[in-house]
Amino acid sequence: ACNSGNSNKSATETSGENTVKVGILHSLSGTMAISEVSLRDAVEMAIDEINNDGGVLGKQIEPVVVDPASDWDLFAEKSKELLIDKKVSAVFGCWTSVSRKSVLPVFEQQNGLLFYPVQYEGEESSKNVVYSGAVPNQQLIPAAQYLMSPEGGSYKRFYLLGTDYVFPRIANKILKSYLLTNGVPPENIIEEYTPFHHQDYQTIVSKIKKFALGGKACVLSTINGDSNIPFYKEFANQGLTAVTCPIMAFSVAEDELRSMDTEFLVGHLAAWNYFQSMDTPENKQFVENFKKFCDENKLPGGSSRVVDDPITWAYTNVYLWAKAVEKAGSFEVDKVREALLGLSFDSPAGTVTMDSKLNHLAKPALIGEIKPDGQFDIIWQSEGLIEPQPFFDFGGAK
Amino acid sequence: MLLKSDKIIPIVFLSFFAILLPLGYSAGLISVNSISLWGRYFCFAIAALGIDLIWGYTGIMSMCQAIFFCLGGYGIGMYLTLQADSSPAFLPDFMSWNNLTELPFFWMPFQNFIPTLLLGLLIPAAVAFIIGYFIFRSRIKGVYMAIITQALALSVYLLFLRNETNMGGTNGLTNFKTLLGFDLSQPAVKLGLYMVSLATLAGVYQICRHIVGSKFGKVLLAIRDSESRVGFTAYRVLHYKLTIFIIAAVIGAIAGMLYVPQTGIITPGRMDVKASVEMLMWVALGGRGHLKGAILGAISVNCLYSVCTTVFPEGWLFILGVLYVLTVLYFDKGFLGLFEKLAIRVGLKSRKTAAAPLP
Amino acid sequence: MLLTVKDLSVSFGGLQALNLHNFSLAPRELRVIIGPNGAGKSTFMDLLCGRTKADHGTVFFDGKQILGMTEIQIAEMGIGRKFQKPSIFPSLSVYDNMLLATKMKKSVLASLFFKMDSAIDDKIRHTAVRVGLHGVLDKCAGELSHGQKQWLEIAIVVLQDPKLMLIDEPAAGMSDRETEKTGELLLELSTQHGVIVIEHDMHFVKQIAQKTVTVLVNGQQLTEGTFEEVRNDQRVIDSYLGRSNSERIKASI
Amino acid sequence: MLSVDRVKAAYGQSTILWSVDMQVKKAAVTTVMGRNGVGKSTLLKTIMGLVKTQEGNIDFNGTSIVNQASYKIAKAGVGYVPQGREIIPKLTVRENLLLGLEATADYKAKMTEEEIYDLFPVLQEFRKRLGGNLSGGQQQQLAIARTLISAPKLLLLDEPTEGIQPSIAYEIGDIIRRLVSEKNLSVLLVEQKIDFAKHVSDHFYLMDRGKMIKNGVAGLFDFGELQEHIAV
Amino acid sequence: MERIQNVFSGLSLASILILISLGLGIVYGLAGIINMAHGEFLMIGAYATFSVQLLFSNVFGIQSSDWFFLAALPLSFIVAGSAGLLLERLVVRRLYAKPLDSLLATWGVSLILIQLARWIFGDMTAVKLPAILSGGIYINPQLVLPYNRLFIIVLTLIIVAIVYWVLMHTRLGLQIRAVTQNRNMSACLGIDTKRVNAITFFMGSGLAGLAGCAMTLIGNVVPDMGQSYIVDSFLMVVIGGVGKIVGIIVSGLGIGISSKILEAFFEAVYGKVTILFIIMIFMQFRPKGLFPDKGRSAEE
Ligand SMILES: Nc1ncnc2c1ncn2[C@@H]1O[C@H](COP(=O)(O)OP(=O)(O)OP(=O)(O)O)[C@@H](O)[C@H]1O
Ligand SMILES: Nc1ncnc2c1ncn2[C@@H]1O[C@H](COP(=O)(O)OP(=O)(O)OP(=O)(O)O)[C@@H](O)[C@H]1O
Ligand SMILES: NC(N)=O
Ligand SMILES: [Mg+2]
Ligand SMILES: [Mg+2]
Repeated sequence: ACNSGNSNKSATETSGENTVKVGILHSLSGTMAISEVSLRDAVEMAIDEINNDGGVLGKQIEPVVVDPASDWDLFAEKSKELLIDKKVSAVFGCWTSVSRKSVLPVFEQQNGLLFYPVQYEGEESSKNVVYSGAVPNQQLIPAAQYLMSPEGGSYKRFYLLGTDYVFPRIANKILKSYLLTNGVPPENIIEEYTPFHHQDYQTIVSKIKKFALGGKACVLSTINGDSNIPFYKEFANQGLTAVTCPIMAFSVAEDELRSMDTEFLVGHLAAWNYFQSMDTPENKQFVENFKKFCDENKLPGGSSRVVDDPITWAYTNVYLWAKAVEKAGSFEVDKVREALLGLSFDSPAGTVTMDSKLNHLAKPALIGEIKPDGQFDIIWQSEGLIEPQPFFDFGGAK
Repeated sequence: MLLKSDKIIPIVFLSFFAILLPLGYSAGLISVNSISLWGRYFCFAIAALGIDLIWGYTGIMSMCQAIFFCLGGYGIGMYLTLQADSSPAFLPDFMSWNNLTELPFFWMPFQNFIPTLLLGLLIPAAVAFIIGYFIFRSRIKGVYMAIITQALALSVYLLFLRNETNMGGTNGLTNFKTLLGFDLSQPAVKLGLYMVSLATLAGVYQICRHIVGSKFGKVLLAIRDSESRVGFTAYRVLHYKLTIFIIAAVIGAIAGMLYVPQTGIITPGRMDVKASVEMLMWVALGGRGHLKGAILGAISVNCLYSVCTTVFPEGWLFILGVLYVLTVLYFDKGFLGLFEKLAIRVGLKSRKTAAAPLP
Repeated sequence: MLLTVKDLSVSFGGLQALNLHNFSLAPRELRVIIGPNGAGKSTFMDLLCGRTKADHGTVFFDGKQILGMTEIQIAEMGIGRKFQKPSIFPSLSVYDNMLLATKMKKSVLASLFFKMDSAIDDKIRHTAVRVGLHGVLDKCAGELSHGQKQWLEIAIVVLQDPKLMLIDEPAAGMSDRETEKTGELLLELSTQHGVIVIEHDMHFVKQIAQKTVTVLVNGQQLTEGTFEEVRNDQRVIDSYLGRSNSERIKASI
Repeated sequence: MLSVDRVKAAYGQSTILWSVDMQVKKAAVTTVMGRNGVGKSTLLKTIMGLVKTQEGNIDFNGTSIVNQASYKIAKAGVGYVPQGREIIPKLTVRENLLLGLEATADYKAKMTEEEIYDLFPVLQEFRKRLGGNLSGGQQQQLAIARTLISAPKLLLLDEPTEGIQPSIAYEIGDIIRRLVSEKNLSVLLVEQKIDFAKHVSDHFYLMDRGKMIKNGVAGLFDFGELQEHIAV
Repeated sequence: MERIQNVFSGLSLASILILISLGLGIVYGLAGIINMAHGEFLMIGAYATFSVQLLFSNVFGIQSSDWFFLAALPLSFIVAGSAGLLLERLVVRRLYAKPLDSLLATWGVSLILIQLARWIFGDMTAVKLPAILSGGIYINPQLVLPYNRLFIIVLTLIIVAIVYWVLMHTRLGLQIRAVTQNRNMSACLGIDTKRVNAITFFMGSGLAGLAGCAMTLIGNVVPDMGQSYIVDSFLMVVIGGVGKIVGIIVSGLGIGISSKILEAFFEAVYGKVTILFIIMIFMQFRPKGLFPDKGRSAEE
C-alpha cells in the first residue's frame, strides 16, 4: 500500500526526475466550459513562460490536464486521481463554488494544494486552498459603497438579481446587510434569483423597469454564465439604459463581453480586481503575450482573445506557486504553503500580497464602465490593497 | 447466457473483483483510488439493474431514475453531514447561512444510522409510489411517460437547487468524515465500502434474476408488448407497473446510498435531466433487456468516462458520442451483443445460444 | 341468463354504431352474430369487455352490472376476448403466451412466487395440440403467420377459462379444413362456457349455429332465429348475403 | 407477366421460402393455396421487395424486379393488398384512397372516385372518417379500393375477402373477373377458402413449406388432393 | 398595463417555444424519431447566422448593415436542414424501426455536435442585433414592445401557416403523414420512403435552424444553447398530442402565457416548477395530450 492517507510523497517522489507535475482541473466541456476553458489557457501560458525561463527549482513543469466536465462528482474523482495517482505537486482549477467544495475534502485528506482563481462568497478558508479571487469585502462592498457615494451617483434603490446558487445568494445576503446597515430601507431592496441558463428575462426586466421608475435605482447583478446575454439584450430592448438604471455586475468580465453585442452594454458597470485596460507596462505585456499565446496555439478566437480578472488570477496562481516553491526550495506542500504566506508578487494587476494567515490575496478593488469595444473604462479604484476578510460579519442582517 | 454456462461469467466477474483487485491493491499495483472508483462503478451498475427492470423488461421509459438515486444518496449524505461534527449544536454551514438556529425537523431522523437506512429506502419507495400511481393510473405511457418523468426530474432538480430547502442547494452535501465511526479517508474503509458495493451488486443481481425469471417477469415483458392484452388477460397492469417502478426506485436508492460515501459529495447535479438520460444510455449501450448488459453498460460507460476525461480531455466527447451512435446503430444488443459476436467469432459459443434481440 | 343486455348504445361522431335493445345469452350457449361490415358487431364485443365505454344501457353478466367496470375487472369476472385483429405478446414465446393466459391467481405476489407444476404444463401442451401449435411452442409469437396468430389467440382465450368467450372472426385467414376444426373446438367449448362468435363465413356459421343466430344491421338487431330461418330471411339476404349471391351460397352449402 | 424463379427468402436466420417457382399469366387469376404458415404471404412480400430475396430471380414484364425498392415495384404496376389490411389509420378514407395514386406516373386516378364509390358505397359515406376507425371489413374494402384506383397491371391479393360480408366478397370476386377480362389485369391471389378461389381462379398453385408442390389449370386441378393436403 | 405586458411577454415566449418545437414536432410526430439533437440544430442555425455576419463584415466588408440577417434567415434553414439531412442519411435512417433507440443515438450526436461547435467557434460568439430590430414600439414608460420580439412573433405566424399548409394540403404532406404511420405499406403504394424521410428531416432540422437564427435576436450563441429549450420543447410536443401542429400551438401559448403570469407572482424557479406540476396534473386527465386521437385508430 503506497498511498495511504495523508502521505505527502508526491513531491519527493518526482524530485528525482527532471519534471514536476501540476494538475489543471478546469471544465473543458459542459456548462462551465464557457468560463473555464480560458483559465486553462492562462494556466498553460504561465507554465510555458516559466518553463522557458528554466522552470522551477531547475525542473520543467509538466501540466496534467483533465476534464472534470462540469460534473461536480467528477471534480472530486479527478482531484483524487491527480493527487493520488498522478502525484501532482499542485492543482490549478475550479470555478464554481460547488466544484471547490467538492474537491475540498480530497485536498484536505491528501494534503494537496489547490489554487483557486475566481471570486467567491467567502465563509471558507482551508489551508489546502489558495484563494486568489476576491472575497466579498474586496468586490461587493466597494461596489455598493461606490454606488451609494455621490461620485457613483448616490443610488438609493437596489435590485439584487442573481443566478440561483450559493455565490449570488451569499453575495446578496452580504450586500443586503451592508445596504441595510447603511440606511437603505428594506422596501428599497429587491432580491430575485433565476435558475442557471435562464433565457427569458422579459418579466424580470419589466419588474426592474417598474422599480426604476421610482428613480435612483440600480441593479446589482450576480447573474452567471450564459444568462447574461439575454438579460442585457432584454434590458436594452425594453428601453432601459445605463443612464436610467445602471447594472453593476459581479460576474461579467471582458471574456464574457466577447459573446455579447456590446453596443447595448455601454455605460453599465462591473466590479473586479483587474481589468484588461489597466494602464501599466506589465499589464500591456501580459495582454499581448496572451493574445500571442492563443494565436500561436490556434485556440478559438486567436489574437482577438481578451483577458480578465479570473484569467489573470489563474495566470498569477502559477507564478505564486512557482515563487513559493523557489522560496521554500522544495515541492512539499507544507513547505510551499509556509513560503506562500506573506508572499508578494507583481501580477499584471499590480503587486499583490498573500495574506499572512488565510491563504487569500490582498488586492485592489476596481470599478469599470463598459465601452463599445468590450473593454472597461476604469472609473474608480480603491486606495491601496484591500485585506481579505473571507468571513463576513453579517452584523445587522441577522 | 453468455458463454456456455450461465454461471461462468458471474463467477469470473466475482472472483476477479472480489479477490484479484483487492490482492492487486495490497500488492501495491493498484491505488486505493482505483478501488474506490470501481466501487462507484458498481453503484452505477446497481442503479442500471433497476433501470433495466423498468425499461428493458417492462418497456417503461422512465427518465427520472436519477431522482431515486439521489434521494438515497441525500439520505446517507444527511447522516454523514451530521456525523462530520459531533458537537450537539452543530449546524451545517448552509443552514446558518439561512439563519437557522437549530436542525430542521426533517433532518432529525438522520442523526442515526438505522433510521437513515430505513428512510433512505422508504422515501424513494414512497415517492415512486406517488409518481407511479398517478402516472400509471391515468395510463400515461410511451413517450408521454418519458417526457413527463423528464419534466418531473427537472422540477425536483430545480427544487433541490434552491437554498431554502436546507439541503445544501447547488453545493449539495459534502465534507463527510466518518461512517459508523469509520474514517472515510482510510484506505481500509474505502476497501470495505468497495466490497460492500460488490456484494450488494451481486445480491441485487440475484434478486433481479429471480424477478425476471419468474412469471412476474414474463408479465412485465407482456406489458411491454401489449399492455391492453395483459389487461384483457385479467392481470392488474397498474399493480405490476407500480411494483416494478418501486422496486427499480429502491434499487436506485440503494445504489445512491453506497455511492455517496465513496464519492464524498452529493449535489443536485446528480439528478439533472442529463443524469437520468445517461443512466438509460448505460443500459442501452450494455444491452437492454439483459441484466448482464445493464451491468456491463454501466461499468464500461463510466469507466470510459473516467479514462477519456483524463486521457483525452479535449476530445473525449467525440469518442463517447461516436461510441454511443455506433453501438446503437450496429449492435442491437449493445456491448453484450458485441461481445457475443466476438465470442462467436472466436468460436467460444454457438449462434444458437446468443441472447435473443429485442423485437 | 349468463348475459343480459338492455338498451345498449354507443355512437361515434354522430354515427350510431350500436343500439341494441335486447340481447341475452344462456349459460353454455353458443351464439353466432352475423351482419354486414360495420354493423356494430365488434363494437358490441368492445362494449362487453370494457374496451369501449357505452353511452347508455345496462349489461348484466353473472348477475352483476358490468358497464363502467374496467377491462381488467371484467376479465377477472370471467369474460375472455379474441380480437378481430390478432392481439398477442409478440416477444414472448408461444408457450409463455399461453402460460400467462392460463387461469390462476394473477396478483403480483402470486406471479412473483409462481412455481410451475405439471398440471399447468399439461394443460398448456394439451391446448397447444388442440390448436395445432405444439410444434412452435418455443417460437417467438411475433414470428407466427397470420393464421397461427389466430390460433394462438384462441388458445389464450381457452386457457383463460372464462365463463363467457367473445370470439371475433376466428376463421378469418384459415383454410376450410381449419375453419372446420375451429368450429369443432368452439362447439366443444360451448358445452362448458358461454360463447359469442362473430363470423362472415356461412359454412362455418352453419356448422356451429346450434340454436340462435343474431343478425345485426346498422347497430340494431334485425332478426334472430335459427340458421335456416335467418338465411332465408329476405331482409338478411338484401343487406348481408346479397341477392344474387344467396343462390350461390345456397348451392355451395 | 410475372415469373418467380427459384426464389429463396428468409426473416433473419429462419428461411421461409426455400425455392419457389411460379408463373403468373397475363389477364388471368393465379391462386396460391396452402396451410397456415407455409409462406404464402411471405411470397407476396418478397415480390413486393419487403422481404429480401436471397437467391433466385423475379421477373415482371420481362425485367427483373428482384430486390428493387418497393416503391419502384409499385410504380412499375404491381398493386398489393396485404393481409391485415394495412390501412393508414390516422388518415381519412379519402386520403387513404389518394395514396393509391402514388403508384401512378401522373398522379391521376385511373379509376375515378365515383367508380370506386360505386363498388364500395360505404367508402363514400365514410370518406371523411379516419381509416383506423373503420370496421374490419370496411378497412378491407378500402385496402382493395386503394390499390384499384391506380389500375395496376398485376394485382397481388392476400386473402382479400377475409372479414368481408358475403355479398361484398362475391362482388369482389366478380370485380376481379371483370377487370381481368376487360382490362387485362393479372392477379396473383393468395386464398384459403376454396369456394372463393374456385370462383375466380384460372390457375392454381399449392404451396408447402416454402415450395410449390403442385400446380394446374382450374378445370384440371385436383382439389381433393389439395384439400387433403391443407388438412394435415 | 402590467397585464398587457404579461400577455405580450407570454406571446413572445410562446412564439419562441412554438418556433423551436415545430421542427421537433415534425421530426418526432411525423418521423417517429425522438431527436435529442434537435437543440443542436438550433445551435447550428445560430452559428450559421454568426458565420453569415462574419462573412458580411469581414469578407464583403458590409459593416453595420442589417443585410446579413436577411441572408441568414434562409441560410440558417438550409445549413441546419442539410446537417439534418446528413444525420438522417448517416444515423437515423437505420433507426426508423426502433424509435426509442433514436433517442439514444441522437443523444450521442448531440454530444458530438456541441463539442464540435466548441472546437470550431469556442464559447464566445456574439451576433449583432440588426439595427432595424433594436428598440421597440414605445407605448408608455412601462410598456415597450421590442421589435425583435415582434419580429419573432410574426415569423412564427408565417412559418406555422406554411408548415400547416404543406402538411395538410399538399401531396408531400400526405406522403409524410403516411410514411410515418406505416413505412412498408407506403412504400408498397409507390411512395419513395427514403426521399420522404429525408425531406421530413430536412424540414424539421431546417426549422430548428431558423429558430436558432431567430434566437440570436434575443439570446446567446453558445455551443450548448440548444439544451436550454429541449425539455420544454419535448413537453410541448407531447402535451399538444404527438404529431399535432395545432396542439403545439395551443400548448405553446398555454405554457408561454401562464409562465409569464406565474413569474409575475413567483420567482422564476417556482414559476417553472409550478408550470411543470400543472402540466403533470393536466396529463392526469389527458394522458395523450390536448388533442388525442380518438377511437380505434389510437390503439396500440
Ligand atoms: N372509434 C370509432 N370512431 C368512428 N367510427 C367508429 C369507431 N369505431 C367503430 N366505428 C364505426 O362503427 C361501425 C361499427 O363498427 P364495428 O367494427 O362494430 O363493425 P363490425 O360489425 O364488427 O364490422 P366488420 O364485420 O367489418 O368487422 C362502423 O361503421 C365503424 O366505422
Ligand atoms: N416477421 C417474421 N419474422 C420471422 N418469421 C416470420 C415472420 N413473419 C412470418 N414468419 C414465419 O414465416 C412463416 C410463413 O409465414 P407467412 O405469413 O408467409 O405464412 P402464410 O402462408 O401466409 O400463412 P397464413 O395462411 O397463416 O397467413 C411462418 O412460419 C411464420 O412463423
Ligand atoms: N465562486 C463562484 N463565482 O461561483
Ligand atoms: Mg368487426
Ligand atoms: Mg398469410
